[in-house]
Amino acid sequence: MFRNTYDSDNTVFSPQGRLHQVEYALEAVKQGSAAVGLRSKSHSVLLALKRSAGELASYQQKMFRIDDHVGIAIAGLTSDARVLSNFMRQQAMSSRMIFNRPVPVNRLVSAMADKAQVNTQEYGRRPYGVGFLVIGQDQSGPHLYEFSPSGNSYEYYAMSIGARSQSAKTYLEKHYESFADCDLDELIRHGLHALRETLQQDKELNVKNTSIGIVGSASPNETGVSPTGAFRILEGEKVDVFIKTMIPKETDAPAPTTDEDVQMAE
Amino acid sequence: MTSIGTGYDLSASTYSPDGRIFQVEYANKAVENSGTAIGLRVKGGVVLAVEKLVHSKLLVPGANRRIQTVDRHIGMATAGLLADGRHLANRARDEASNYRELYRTPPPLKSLADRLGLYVQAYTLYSSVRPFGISTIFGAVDKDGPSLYVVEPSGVFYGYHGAAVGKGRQLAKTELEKLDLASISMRQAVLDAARIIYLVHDDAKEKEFELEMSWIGDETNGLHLPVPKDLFDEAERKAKEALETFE
Amino acid sequence: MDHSPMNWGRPRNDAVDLYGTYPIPQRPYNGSKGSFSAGVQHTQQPIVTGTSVLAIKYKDGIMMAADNLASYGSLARFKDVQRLQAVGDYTVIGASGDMSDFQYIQTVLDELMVDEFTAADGHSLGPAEIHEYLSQIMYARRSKMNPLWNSLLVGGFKDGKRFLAYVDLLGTTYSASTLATGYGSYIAQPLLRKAVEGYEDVLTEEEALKIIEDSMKVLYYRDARSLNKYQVAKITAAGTSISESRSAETIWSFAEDIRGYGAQTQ
Amino acid sequence: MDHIDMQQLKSGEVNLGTSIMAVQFDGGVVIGADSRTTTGSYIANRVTDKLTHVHDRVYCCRSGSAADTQAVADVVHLHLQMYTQTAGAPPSVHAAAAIFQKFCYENKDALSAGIIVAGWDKEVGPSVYNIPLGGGLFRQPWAIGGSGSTYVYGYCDATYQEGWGRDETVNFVKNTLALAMSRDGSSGGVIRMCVITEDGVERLFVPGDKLPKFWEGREVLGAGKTIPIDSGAVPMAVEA
Amino acid sequence: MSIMEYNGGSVIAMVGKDCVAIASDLRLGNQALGISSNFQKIFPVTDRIYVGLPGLATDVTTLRERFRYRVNMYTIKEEREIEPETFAHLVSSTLYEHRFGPYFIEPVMAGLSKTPSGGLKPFIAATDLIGCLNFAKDFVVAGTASSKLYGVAEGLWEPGLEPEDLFETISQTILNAVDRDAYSGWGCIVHVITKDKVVSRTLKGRMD
Amino acid sequence: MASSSVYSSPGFDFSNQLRNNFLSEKGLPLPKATSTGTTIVGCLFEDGIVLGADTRATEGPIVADKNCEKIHYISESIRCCGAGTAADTEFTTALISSNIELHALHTGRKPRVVTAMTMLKQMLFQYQGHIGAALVLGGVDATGPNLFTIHPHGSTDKLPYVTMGSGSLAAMAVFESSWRPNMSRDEALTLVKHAISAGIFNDLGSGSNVDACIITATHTEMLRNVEMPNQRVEKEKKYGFRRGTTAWKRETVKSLIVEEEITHVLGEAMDTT
Repeated sequence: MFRNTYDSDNTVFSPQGRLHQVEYALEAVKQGSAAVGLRSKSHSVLLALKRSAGELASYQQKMFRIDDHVGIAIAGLTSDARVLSNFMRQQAMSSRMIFNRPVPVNRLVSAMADKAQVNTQEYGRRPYGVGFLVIGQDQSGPHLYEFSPSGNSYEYYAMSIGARSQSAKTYLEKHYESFADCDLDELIRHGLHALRETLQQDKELNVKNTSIGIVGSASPNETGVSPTGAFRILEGEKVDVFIKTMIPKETDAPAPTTDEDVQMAE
Repeated sequence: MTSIGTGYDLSASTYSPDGRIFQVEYANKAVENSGTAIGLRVKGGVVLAVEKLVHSKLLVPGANRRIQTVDRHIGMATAGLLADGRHLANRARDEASNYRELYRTPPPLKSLADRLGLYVQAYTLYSSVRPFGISTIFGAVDKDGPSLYVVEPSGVFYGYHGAAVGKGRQLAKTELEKLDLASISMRQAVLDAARIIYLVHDDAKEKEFELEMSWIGDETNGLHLPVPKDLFDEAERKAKEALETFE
Repeated sequence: MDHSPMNWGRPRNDAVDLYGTYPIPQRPYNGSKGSFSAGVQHTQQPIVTGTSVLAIKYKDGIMMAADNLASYGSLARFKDVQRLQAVGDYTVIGASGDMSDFQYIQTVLDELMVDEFTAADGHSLGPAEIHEYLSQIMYARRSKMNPLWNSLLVGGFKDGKRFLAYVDLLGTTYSASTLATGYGSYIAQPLLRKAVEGYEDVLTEEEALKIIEDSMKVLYYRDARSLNKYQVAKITAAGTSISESRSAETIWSFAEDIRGYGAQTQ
Repeated sequence: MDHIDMQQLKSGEVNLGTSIMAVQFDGGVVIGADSRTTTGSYIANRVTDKLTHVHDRVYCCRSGSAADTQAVADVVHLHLQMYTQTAGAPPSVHAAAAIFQKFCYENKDALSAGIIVAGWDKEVGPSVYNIPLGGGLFRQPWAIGGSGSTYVYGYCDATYQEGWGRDETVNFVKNTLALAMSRDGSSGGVIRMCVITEDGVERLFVPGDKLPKFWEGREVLGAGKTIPIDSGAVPMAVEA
Repeated sequence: MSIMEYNGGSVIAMVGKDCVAIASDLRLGNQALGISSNFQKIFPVTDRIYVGLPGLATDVTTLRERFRYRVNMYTIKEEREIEPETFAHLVSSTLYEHRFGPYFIEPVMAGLSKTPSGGLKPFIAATDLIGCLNFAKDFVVAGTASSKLYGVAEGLWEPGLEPEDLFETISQTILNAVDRDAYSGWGCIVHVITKDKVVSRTLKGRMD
Repeated sequence: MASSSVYSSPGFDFSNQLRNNFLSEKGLPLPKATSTGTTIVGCLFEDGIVLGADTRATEGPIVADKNCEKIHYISESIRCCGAGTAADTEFTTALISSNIELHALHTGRKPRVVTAMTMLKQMLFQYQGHIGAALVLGGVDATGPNLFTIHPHGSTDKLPYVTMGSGSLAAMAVFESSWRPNMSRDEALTLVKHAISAGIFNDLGSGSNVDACIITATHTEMLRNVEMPNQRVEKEKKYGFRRGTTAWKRETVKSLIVEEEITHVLGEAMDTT
């Protein structure tokens, strides 16, 4: 087998101008279980699939709270994620300390991306092996960002990362235009549908393996949410009510209501 | 690709027998894979424009900028690795702020380009780092009027009246050369910039793209700002029309 | 130099500069004071100083005023100093105390505003954030026993809300509908309180200007470090504006017939 | 607030920071003073009369501690009345100045008084005497005193000429005091002047808003001149 | 430390309905060291006038003698008993004579004064150490516990107290105030002066 | 003892000074005297003079007297407001008042304000500021209304409107913005009330009520507590203790009733013939 000599460290460009180490790091993200994020005019939500190492092991944590207004879902190396989420928390706290303002979400993500970029350019380091979906709300409304080990960050209407995320992406691309006007429950249902796409054949979403992260005002199915709609993670029984709203897969995914209207008009 | 496999191309700190530094050349390849960015230095100001390739339709339009602001009066557009572009932008801001703090005056672009050239060049010297995979167009209006510089991965920088980097740079340069840059207005330059970006975009090969433009000059009170929406829409419409007549 | 009238009828203290001649005859000694006084000597008092700054809330926003004098002890040294400074689109700060420290604060804030501008993401710092930032700077410096020798007023208008607050060399912060620094807090504050408190939401711009003009006039009458040349800043929904220099009309006619200090009549 | 400590000496609180001046001319003298009295930087009196009558044709200008100079002036006033009664004739300016000097010199440790004595007498006509802090006595064609005077020595040296008439002298005094008042924070308010001649004493008054104007620094312009920033940044799109 | 705290001690006087009360603690200290728990600070001037002299113990003795001397001289010369108002001014001017070398005493006076109609009117007064008179209508305090006495008395005093109620109020005021003052305490004494008698009671107080 | 006569030689007695200096050298600072932080003012109006004062006396940080009087009597138509060390203002004005009375008896004329002013300034100057009295002296005499301030060192000012004390800046601000020549009596009184109120509400050394005094050529009107903006709210409940609450050890009762036993001596009445 041809051994690629340009992939052993991250200070080397390939003759095509590519950085193989960075590309391999992106593969590490794909090893992680999937996470889905999507956004409406009023809310951003994260949904993630938790894995368990076995019957006796607990489910790994997929979501972290960064600040009242920001939360993340991760895919890839959890230990790298902990380092970066600590960094994000520090940034968020320092903004609150110095300006008494919640840090703008884009700046938080950019700061982390800039930190990650250094690891793609200097010898003796490796790129982070984790990808984030970051949701948050600030002066300019709710947001969803993807952060990746390459040091890039993008803002999306909807996105998924992790294993088999392409299937979820396909679902999201099909429906994303309707997300803007969804209420929170609809948004979560879309998210669950997308997340379901990433499952292996025999698996399904249940209260144990599903996490939901939300920023924005409370759904009728939630209790104890702060009036500001701070970031919260729903797990266990709290997820049940949302899972129950899912439309079984055997039937075709529900067409958006607007489409139904059109059909009726036809 | 004669260099491949010779072993002289694995580090920026290694010359090939014929005196080349292949890593820098490879870095240029990263630039060439990227969407085109152009800069126009015209009467009373500078216009920057980029062809932003859209890799997913889930992206929020307008949110993921490739043109960045360095100081009130300085903007930059990069072609190449996006993350490297952000790195250089941060460095540029630090340099600008450093200049400002010492001299209490807005930094002239020449000084800034000079400092950034040195910075980028340092990344071509050592095996412990790789060169920047970006070419950067800097535009500013400073005490000497409008100015435009390009910093290459090798660390060299040149001043231009019109500059283009990235995938479509050759065609863009040809188009730029047709313009009487010294005498056209900023508004006209915006129209031309939009037209050129639309022209160089290869519909057949490429994905979707998004036009992004900014300007600095009399029209903006000397600030680097995005081109206002009405003018932007007009430029985009005219660019599309021109494309049809061109074909 | 102890100008506090609270100290009237106080014991004579020869360390006090009775004639207000400081800093001409003595200068702060910053050299070593013997072998056991090693360590850094910091500024012990302001040198080139500005006197009061006034600020009030009114119906449409905030109005502030400060004169154009920078004194050097009792010498009226610079008569064209602007002590009100716009910071961004929503905020004006006014400074009394040491002018070199104020200039430093201005450059720090300018750097901050450049940082905000270059982020170009639609997020901007409002008066509350700038005030918080200033208080952190002031407190950090006083904790190093090297304070920035100023009292600052921060006035602003953002998102339909007025903001007015004070921060001084110790990092003390305070908010009220009328604020004054330096001599203004003794002389102008009683007038401002009477005229403004309870009327913050009904005072028109003309009325507010009249109150400010009256107070500046009285300050000119009674503060030996003031100048009858001042600027007025206005911060409203329309943004910030700082007027050109103006003068108050003063009354002296009653003085013409005064003769001597007692029995003298000619 | 602190407490009153009864054991220590009290501060010499009221202070005539002051710009004072006297100039002689052919037929008389012009004396002048600002009107500011300060305690620290508080203006305790903005319309003080620092031109003190000690006899019909002899006045003094007071600078230093208000209490000390008033006390000295009162005592001298008493002495000159006594003199007039016993001698049957008005005292000379020199005699008045000499009494001032005696008190100032003999109590130099207790007093803080800088006094200019000026007036007209039959013997020598107009004359100006300066009694600065230590209690010396100096006759001068023109004298300035007080904290504001340090700013205008150059102006006086450059401007004063012998042989002026009344109006030029008044103008000189007015301009000098205005210059001193504009630079010295301890001086200010109005200008009071007296023209003392054989015929009488004429009081002149320049209100605080009608003082001669000189260069006062460049005009300070409004914020319109500074570049507003951040006006064009477009917030990120939120809606779909 | 202030000189007033050298020996310690506090006094309070209150007005009631046709009566007045004056109370003091009984401690004599030498700074932190307690010397005596039976140190008299309140002295009768006439039958119906009492004066309390908190402050430096040596000056307590000196002033007490000085006042006695001056009151006696007054009585002899005027051939009548001194009235409380007059006595207050006597105290005041005696202290002010020493304006530039004061006694370290802040006297408190309580008494009943004769009205022109032959009745009796409650009177209390206090001065600072240089004789500035303070005529109050409710209560006056002095001594090391004065700041505490002000607070407690401000809360407990009310107008129109009968002699027995006045006793309770002044007793509770001084007991509670001196409990929080290290330089006063060790028992208290209260004198309630009414038209026809003076009741003096020694209170049980903390002895620490 | 220094003097053995009730009528001891007038003036101050310095006999304790040696001892007190020794004590303060030992590090025992002197206690505070009562001071009147004070806002006092005076202003001219068309018929005379209005004086004003607050009524707070302080002792360090403690309010020693909530309703003291700071407008002192000098003569029927001359009054003097005092700020500074309370005892000093009290005794100085009392002394001058007495001397003015003697002077008036001596000359047989109504005393003049300048006379009182001169006496005060000479006394204060003599004591070189040690007597901490800052005064506002006002009155109407044969020469018309006169208003002076006298500083503790003995300097004086003659002005149409004056303020003194720690609240003087607040009060002066009111005067400077509203005073006019030839005001009516009511206007002047209102202005004085405003000036004192500015001191009461803005200066910690001043507080409680407003006293005013209006002096005209024919009449002097002392307006004690003319404004009472800081009246204490009445307590809703009583805190009286039940009788017997306080434990006591010993009681002595001294009866003031002189019991007379009248013994009628029986026998012949005195021969009064």
